[in-house]
This record gives sequence, C-alpha cells and structure tokens, in this order.
Amino acid sequence: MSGLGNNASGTPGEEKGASSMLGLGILKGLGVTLRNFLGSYRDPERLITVEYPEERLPLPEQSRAFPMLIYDGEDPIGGLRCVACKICEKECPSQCIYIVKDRDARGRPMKRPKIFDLDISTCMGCGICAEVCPFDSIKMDAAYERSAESRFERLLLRKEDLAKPNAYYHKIHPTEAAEADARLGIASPEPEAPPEGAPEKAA
Amino acid sequence: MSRQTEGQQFASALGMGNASPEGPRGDSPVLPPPAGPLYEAKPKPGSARAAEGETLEVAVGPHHPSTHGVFRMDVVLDGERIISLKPRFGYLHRNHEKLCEGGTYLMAIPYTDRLDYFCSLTNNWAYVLAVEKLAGVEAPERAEYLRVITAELTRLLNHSCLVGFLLQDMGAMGTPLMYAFREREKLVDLFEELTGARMMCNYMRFGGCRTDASAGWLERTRRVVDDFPRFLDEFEDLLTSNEILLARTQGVGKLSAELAINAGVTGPMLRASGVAYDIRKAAPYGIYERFAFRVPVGEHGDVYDRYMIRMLEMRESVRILKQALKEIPEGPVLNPKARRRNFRPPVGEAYGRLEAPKGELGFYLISDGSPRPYRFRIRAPSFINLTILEDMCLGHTLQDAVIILGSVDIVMGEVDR
Amino acid sequence: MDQLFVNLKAWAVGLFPQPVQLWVSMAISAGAIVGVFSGMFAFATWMERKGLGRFQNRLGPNRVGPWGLFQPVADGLKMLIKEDIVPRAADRGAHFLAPLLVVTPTVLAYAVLPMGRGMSAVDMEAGLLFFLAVGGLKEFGFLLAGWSSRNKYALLGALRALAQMISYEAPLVLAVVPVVMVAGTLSLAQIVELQGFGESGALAHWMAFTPWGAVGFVLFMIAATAESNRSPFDMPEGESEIIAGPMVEYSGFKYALFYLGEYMGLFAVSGLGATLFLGGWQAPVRFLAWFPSWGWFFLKLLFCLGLFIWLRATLPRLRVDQLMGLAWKFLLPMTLINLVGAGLWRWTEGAPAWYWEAARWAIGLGLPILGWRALSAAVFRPRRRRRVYRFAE
Amino acid sequence: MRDPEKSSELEETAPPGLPSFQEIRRILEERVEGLRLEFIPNPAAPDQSSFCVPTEFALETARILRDDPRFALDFCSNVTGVDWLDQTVEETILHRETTDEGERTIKEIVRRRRPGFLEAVYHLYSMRARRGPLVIRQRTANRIDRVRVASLTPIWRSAEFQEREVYDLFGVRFEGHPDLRRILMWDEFKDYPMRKDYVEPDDYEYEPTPQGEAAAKARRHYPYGGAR
Repeated sequence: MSGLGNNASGTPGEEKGASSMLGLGILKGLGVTLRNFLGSYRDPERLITVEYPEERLPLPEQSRAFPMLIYDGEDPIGGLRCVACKICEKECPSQCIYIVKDRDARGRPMKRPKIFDLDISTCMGCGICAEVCPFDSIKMDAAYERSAESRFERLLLRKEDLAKPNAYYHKIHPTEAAEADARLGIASPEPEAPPEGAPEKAA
Repeated sequence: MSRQTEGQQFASALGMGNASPEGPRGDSPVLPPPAGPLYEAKPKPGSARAAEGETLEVAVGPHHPSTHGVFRMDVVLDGERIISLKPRFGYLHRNHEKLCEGGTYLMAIPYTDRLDYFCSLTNNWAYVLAVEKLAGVEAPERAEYLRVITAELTRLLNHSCLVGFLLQDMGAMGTPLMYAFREREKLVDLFEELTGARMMCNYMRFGGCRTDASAGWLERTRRVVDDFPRFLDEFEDLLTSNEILLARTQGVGKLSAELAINAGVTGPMLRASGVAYDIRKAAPYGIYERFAFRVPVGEHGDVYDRYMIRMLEMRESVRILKQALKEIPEGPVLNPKARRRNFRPPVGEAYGRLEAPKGELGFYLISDGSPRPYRFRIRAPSFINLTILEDMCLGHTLQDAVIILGSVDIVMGEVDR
Repeated sequence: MDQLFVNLKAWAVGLFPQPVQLWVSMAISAGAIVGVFSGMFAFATWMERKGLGRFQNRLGPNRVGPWGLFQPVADGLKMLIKEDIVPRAADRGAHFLAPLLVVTPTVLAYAVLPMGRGMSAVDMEAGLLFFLAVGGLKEFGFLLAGWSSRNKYALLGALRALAQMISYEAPLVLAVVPVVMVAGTLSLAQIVELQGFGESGALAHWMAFTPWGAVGFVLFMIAATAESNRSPFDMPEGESEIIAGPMVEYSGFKYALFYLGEYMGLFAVSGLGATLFLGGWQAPVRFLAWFPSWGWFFLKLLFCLGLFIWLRATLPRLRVDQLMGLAWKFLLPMTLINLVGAGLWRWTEGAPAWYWEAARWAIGLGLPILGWRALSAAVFRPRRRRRVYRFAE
Repeated sequence: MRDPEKSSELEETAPPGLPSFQEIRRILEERVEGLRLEFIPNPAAPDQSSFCVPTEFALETARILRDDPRFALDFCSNVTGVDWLDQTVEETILHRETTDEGERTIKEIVRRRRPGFLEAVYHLYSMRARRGPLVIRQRTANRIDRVRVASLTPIWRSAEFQEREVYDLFGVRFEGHPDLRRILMWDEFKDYPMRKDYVEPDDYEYEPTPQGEAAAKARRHYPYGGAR
C-alpha cells in the first residue's frame, strides 16, 4: 500500500537475517547460553534469584499490601484515628470495607467506629482508601505474609486486627508518616521495636 | 472397502466423529448469514475433505499451555494443516465495563490495572487520558514526564516478555523467557519503588500522578535503562539469527497491510505489516512530540517481522527513556484543581486512546454529570487484534497457529474484560 | 581398579555351579545395567534440571537434600503414589503395554555396549546392527500409546513420533556406516579396541580425530537428538502445541516410564556415539590412561548428555515439515558425502609425504564443509533473505 | 446539551483533520440520496461530536466515509453500544414568529418522554491521512423488539468482534453481520448484561466474609449458616 508508508523514510535499517551457513546462528545462540551458564555462577546480575523464606528483599517505602488503621497512644481501640466518616467505605472500588458508627448511651452517633471490617478476600490493595482518608487514619500496611491454616481463615479483619500503632507506621513508611504527623500536628513517636507481624527487613 | 468409509471408520473408532462442514459445533447463529457482495464470506475450506471424514476437530484450549490464559481455538485440521479456526473466549469475562459504570471515576483506576496485567501503567494512562479529555484537566509537566517514563518502561517490559513467551511457544524451554523475566524483575522493582506495587500499579490520576519519583529512583532508572541495550544485544545474539527461529517464523502468519488496517489491527502487529502508524507519532498525546524517536516498520507482516518490530521498538523506547530521564523537570506531579472524590466531569463524552504496547488502547466515556460514568467502554487491542487470527492461520499447521497466536500478543484479562 | 567390576562379576559367577553360570552371568549383567542406568536416569534428571536452571539463570532444584540432589527421589515417590488414570474410552490393554514397549527395547540396546575394558554384557559380532535394530523398536510403543489413548493430541503426537523416528533412522545409520567401513567390523568391542593408542603415540586414534569422524560425530549427534525425541526435535512431545503428545493420557508411574524410556534411549545413543567416535572407554591421551576404562566411558556419556542439555536450553523446536526436510534434504545427503570422504580417507591411507597428508586432511574437511554450505542453501534458500527494516520518523 | 443555538455553534467545529461537521453533513447528504443526519453535539469534547445515521443509510454512508478521499476513514477504531433508558427530556425549541417588529425567536421549553433506545457508536479514524475521530451512531427504534441496526462489518472488518460484543452485551442486532453470535457470554445465556436495567440472576456463590447485599443473599440462600 503506497499511501501508508508516506512518512516512512528510507533510512537504512539494521540488517537482520540468516547467515549463509546453516548452523552458525545456532552456534551463536549456544555461545550466549553458555555465557549465561557460566555467568550464573559468577555474576550476581545474572543470578537474581532471591531464596525467599531464607532471604528477603527490603521493601521499598511505597510498598503496599493491605490497609491498616493507625492509632495514637497506647490503647489500640481507644486511640484509633478513625472517626467512622465512611469515606473509605464509599470510595473502595471492591467494596471491601464495612463500617458501623458507634453510638453513645443515648443513641447519638459518636466519632468512632463500632464495627470496622475489612474483607481481604476482596481487597485488592489499591490504596484508594488511604488516599481519600482525610484523617490520616487508614494507611497501607506492607505486611504481605498472610497465609493461614485453612482456606477461609483470617479473611475478615476486624478493627482489632487492623489497628497498628503510629510507631509501626513510622517504621514502614517513614516519610509518609512524618507528613501525616505534621498535618495532624502531633509529635512523631520515637522509633521502637516493631510489633509482631511486621515485615522483617533484611539489609 | 472404499477409502471414504475407511476414513469414517477411523474417525469414529477414535471417538472423533465427523467435523461438520459448517464449522465447529455449538454455533447458534441468530441471524441468517448475510447475502451481499460487500462482505466476502470466507469459503468453507476443505469441506469435501470434511465430508469424507478426513478432518480432525480439535479444541485447543481453554486449558492449553500455549493459549496464554483461558482462550480456546476450535480448530479443524486436515493432517496438521488448519482448515478452519474459530477463536472462542469469554472465560475470563467479568464485565469490567459494568463494574466501572457502577463506581466513581476514581474507582475505575485500580480496575484498569487488571485489564492487561502486564502493562498496568499504560492502562492507567489511557483511562486518565480519556477522563482528562472529558473534564478538561491538565497534568503538570513533571507528571507528563513520569507518565512517559513509566509507559516506556512498561513497553520494554511487555515486549521483552512477549518475545520470551513467543519463543516458549516455539518450544525453547523457557530460556529466552527467563532472560526476559530477569530484566523484567529490574523493571518491576522500579515500579514497586515508585508506585508501591509491582504489577497493579494504580499510579496515575486525573491531572497527574499519585506519587512523585525521588532523585534516587530516577538514578536507578537511568542505570536500568542504560543497561537494557546490553540485554537486547544478548537477546538478539541468542535469537535473531537462529536458523530454527528464522525457519519457524519467516513467511508464517502473513497479514497484508490492507487487511490489517481494515480489521483494525494496531500496535506492533500493524507496523509489522508495513503500515507506519503509531499513535505516538500520528496523534501525539502527552508530551511525545518532544522526543526524537523512530517507528520501525516491517514489510512482510509475518511472525518474524512482528518479533523484529518489537525488538527494534524496545531500542527506540530506550532512546525515549534516555531523553525523558535527562529532561525531566522539577515540580508538582498532581494538578491541585483535579479532584479525586466527588469528581463530576461535565455532560458529554470522550474517547481517549494511546499507543499501548499491544496496540491502540482506547477508553470511551459518557458522562451524564454524575460522579459515575454513564458508559465506560474499553477498546482493547488484544481483543480486536484477534479478529484476523483465522485469516492468518489458515493453511498453516497447528504448530504455526500457536506461534501466530503468540505473536498477536494477547492477555486474556484484556480480551475478555 | 580398571577390572574391578569384571573381576567382581567373575567371582560372583564362580560361586555358582557350572551349568547355571551362564544364566547367572547374564542375570548379573542385566541387573547391573538396569540398576546402574536407572540410577543414572535419576541423576540425569537432576543434572538436567540443575543445568537448565543455570543456563536460564536460575538455581534449579535446591530444596530436597543438598543442592537438591534428592529431587529425583521425591519425584519418583510422587509418581509412584499418584493415581493411575486410564481414560474410559482407552484401549486398556494397549494403553498398559505401550510404556513397556518404550522402555524394553532401549534397555535391550545396552547389551552390546562396551562400558569398559571387557565390560559388555554380550560381545556380539553384529553388535552395532543389533543396537540399531532394537533401537528402532520403540516407535511401536509411541504409536500404541497415542492410538490407545483415544485422544486427538496423543494421536497427532504418535504419528509425529512415528514419522520422525523412521525418517531419522536413515541418517543415523548412514552416519555410522563410515566407522564400520574404516574399522571393518560390526562388533562394538572391536571398534573400541581399534581406537586405542596402537603401538606407540601419545594420542588415541579416536574416530572423531579424523575429518570424516568429526563430521560424522556431529551428524550422528543431530540424528541421535531427533531419534531420542530431544529438543529441538521434541516434536512428538511438543508440549506447547500438542501438550505431551502420546503421553498426554498417562499419569503416575506409566508416565514416568516414558521418561525412563526417553532417558535410557538417550544414554544408549550417547554411549553409542562415544563408542563409535570418541573412543569408547579409551583415554584420549596416553598419560591419562591410568583412569579406569569404565570411568572414561561414563565421562563421555556425561559429556554427550551435557551437549544434549545445552542444546535443549538454547534451541526452539522445529516444525514437522521442516524436521522431515532436514532429515531427507540435509542430513541424508550429508551422511552420503561423509561416506565418500571416509572412503577417500581410507583409500589414501599411508600417504608418503607430509604434503600428501595435508592434502588428505584438506579434502577430508573441505568436502563436508562444501557440502554443508551447498545443502544449507538448498534447505534455506527460500528463507535466507536478509531483512532490512525501515523506520518512519 | 439540547440547546439548538449551542448545537449549531458546535456544528461549526471540526473533528481533527477533517472538514467541519456542517461540511461533513453537506457532503454526505449530497452523496446519499434521502439521508438526513442528526448532529449530536458533545459539549465536553466538541471535536468528538457525532452524527446519528439512520440505519437504512448506514452502510452506504459508511462506505463513502471510508472510500471518499475527503474522509478516507479507513480505520474503525472502536465500536460500542450504549443503552439509553426511557427518560424525560427537556428540550428547548425555537419558534420563529413574524410579528409586527419583525422576526422574533421564541424559546420554549418542552418536556417530553423520550422512549429508550440502544445505540451503536463507531469511532472512525484515518490511518492513511492520520485524522479523526469522526463519531457516528446508529440508533434502534426501541429497546425491546425493534433493535436492529445495520452492521458495518462489511465496510470495516474490525467491527466484526466488536459488533458481536455489542450484540452479546446489549442485544443490538446487526443486520448483515456475517457471524452474529454471542462472544463473551456463553451461547445459552438469555439476558443482555450491559443494559442498564439488567437484573443479575439470584445466585450465590459461597463467600467467607459476606457483607451488605452479599450477606442478605447469603442468608437467603443458606438460611442455616454460611452468613455471619
């Protein structure tokens, strides 16, 4: 079709093709694989396998797995930043968050969740909840090891499971956490040992 | 005993039955076939042979190692030659479009990641491009650069893995695939550092990108990009002049330029057929006008050309990346005027498209002024490129059909949506 | 050391009364062959997986035992306890028989292989003929497997296997003929003897050290790869297009038997290649002759195996028609050319001067190379075009 | 959107690389006898406004769009369906009245019930001339039984699978399509899932953690457990 190559200039391209003798290309290929065979013993660039349970790569700071709820202070439930505004529930693409506002004795709504459930069988870890939360309460956890003994175990996370201290947040996402603290006007916690379940960071 | 009955007995003894001359079973035509000279109905090839019971009807897929997911080809074979091939899909259909019509504009972005799960970043970009067209939002300069960088990295990732898969389909024991994955590892590490996820990046937003890239990230990207041509050289040494690869791919699955255009084939497949059409050049989006790069064009439209176009395109991507990484300015990455929540584009519709690694990826959105799109349509390149699969495969062997399918470059997440 | 196993066997046989000694001797030989080569099969799968891994920049199996050495054991156990599924529509008898028919002939072929000095189970006069004859038997197994499974993929694979193996018998045999021609015998033991050091000289007289021998070895290895269905000629298995070919309806230990057959066949042809061209159990140079002869044999076997693994790691698969084309249009004429070369070599033996000797070498090497060039043009002419790619700005 | 003044203003814009919509309309109506194109303005992206082509002229119009060098729209990028339910629309109608002072335009807002219809939308580009998109639409008479439009597959092969998809998901029947079968849903499927009034079948697959609607469903399907 002549009209179509109109913008194709006649620049000489790279010549690619077979050699005149059958087998030379194959020998070249054999050379490449041999180089890789030997290289995989010497060159760490070539053998990039990470033998996972024994060694782990450090997680980058942005890394995200499933959401968590941040609390300040010592009390995991009382200190939750969450005010049960339900924005994350509305914005969650897979609709995996379920929130019921707490009510006081006289039935007036309180600024804390009675139920905060997160269904990680449908959660896709997109991080939109953390993005839209105006209270810096729901954030993305980086813990990716969540296997359980049976198929349906640990798929529904209650607020008790989701609550993580601010110190932990600082440990996994330091920059982000410092920004959040500055926005909220609270002092950043001292670095301390992470609670259980935190991803171990290999050097 | 005549030959005919022998053949029939042979077939029925194996429980194969006779291939129906009309095509694979299970067809439920809704309307009678059209009469008219415009659409040249393909003649039923080999019908006489089929009537003799000499043909073999094989369902290749959905559980087949080389169908790249749950894809099925209903193939009628005469010996090993294909005389009819009907692609069947929908096994992964989850009605992506309906899903996204039920949510807000923001909620659709993580879903777009899951279309072509190799190229989540270009999917993101195509979608936000459509939304930005619809709402008239613009992205800041730095974000545009980051979009180009991530999109071209995605292209490198997709093309290198595709070549690996193609060779896997040719029976190369996964060696090229493993080399491609070795490089992919470096790329997805970059994605993870920038976006927080290796595959499902969910990175772009209307009016910019979600997170900024650090100086360290740019530095590491530069290093990976500078190293990439070395890998390409090695790859070409391994493959390009390999006689078996040449014999297997040259002249196989030819697609003429006319048919390619008419059938809406896009991406490297179209360019391999000799059509110099790349949306980055033809209708530049983002900031692609600023970069100097060339569009490789094939001539024969066979599998070898498709392979080579991808190899050459990777080198051009490296060129774009080098320029973009050099020129990237400082600044914000998100337009503060673009809202995320309660985002209501004006009433109207927009079609945004870009050159995704697999072809033209388009998003067609209709807004009725509410926070949810009234119509959300994905123009998936893998899906439309399959239209001419049968035309390319007829007359070739089953072995060729596998690599022709491989050279189309499909991802079922996108085909079935 | 060299005669360790020979002496051991002689001692064991001597424990029995005279009339049964022959039978005992045969039983011991057969048992040893099956035992050693089954063990070698396990080792080869490990070596192949480990080697392929390294070729592909992976680690390969590394979880079971040190360096994953017990991986074959784990695999074997898995295969043993797996459910043995026979499709309802299958022909049960033939389905059961097929894997046996694949394994048995390959084991038979070992009977004539000299695995060390004086270490062949049967020293047959027409050993080579016997080897090639039983090697051709396993085609039945594949055909039977594909036919009895009542699976279309299996049938396609079986027919591919049949066509391929029959076609490649011809170049395989013709690649061997020059050796027979030069050696003047069909007995494998005698052929190995001939490749020794002779009266004097540091270098052994391996057939591969002559021009026709080197070319013959290459041709033999190509044909052997095809004959044992190895990549890039693994058309019958073709897992990316016909899944596993004849084996698609097999599971459990029957499936493992096919692989046993494949690897046993591979060792057998590797052994034959080593015997005919690489001097069998002979050391290459005199000062290495202290190493036991069976050690040399197995080293050479492993070398050939390594070659196969290397090829497998590098090459994609051919297409069926190209495979046939290669056999009939390329390999067959090449073997004939090589036959002529070997004939000339034999005819000009004992050249009086060094320039005669040089001319002899030049002809011996030049003839196959010219043939190779001409034939590759014939095979590849329609596709040989170099391609130039345009770039649109 | 239905403001005729605005509409005619938008009609003066042009799709990228092509003549203005007015001009396109003139050319097409000239070449196809009896064709009346309805201009559908698109205020959000004026250059992607569209024409509604009557079904009976669609094939001929499409052929002109493809073959006429003024258009040369050889590439049909996107084909899709849209489901428009019955709705009440407000329309501004301009009346021209001749009074003593001269001609006067009176705006009148009319509310009317617009019956629903299905729509097939085609995005056309030119690869050769690198222009487009020109958007054309075809509409069915209603959503129930008169759902036929003309297939443009004879003109652009790329519509083959996409029209099948529109048929599959929206129930638009394409007259003249060579192979109109379901493509994504299975052949026995009855409904059209992309329609706005589609009701999903009342089936329930066990979910470990049902909430909201899923929980109600779970209770209905598994009254004795399963749901929390």
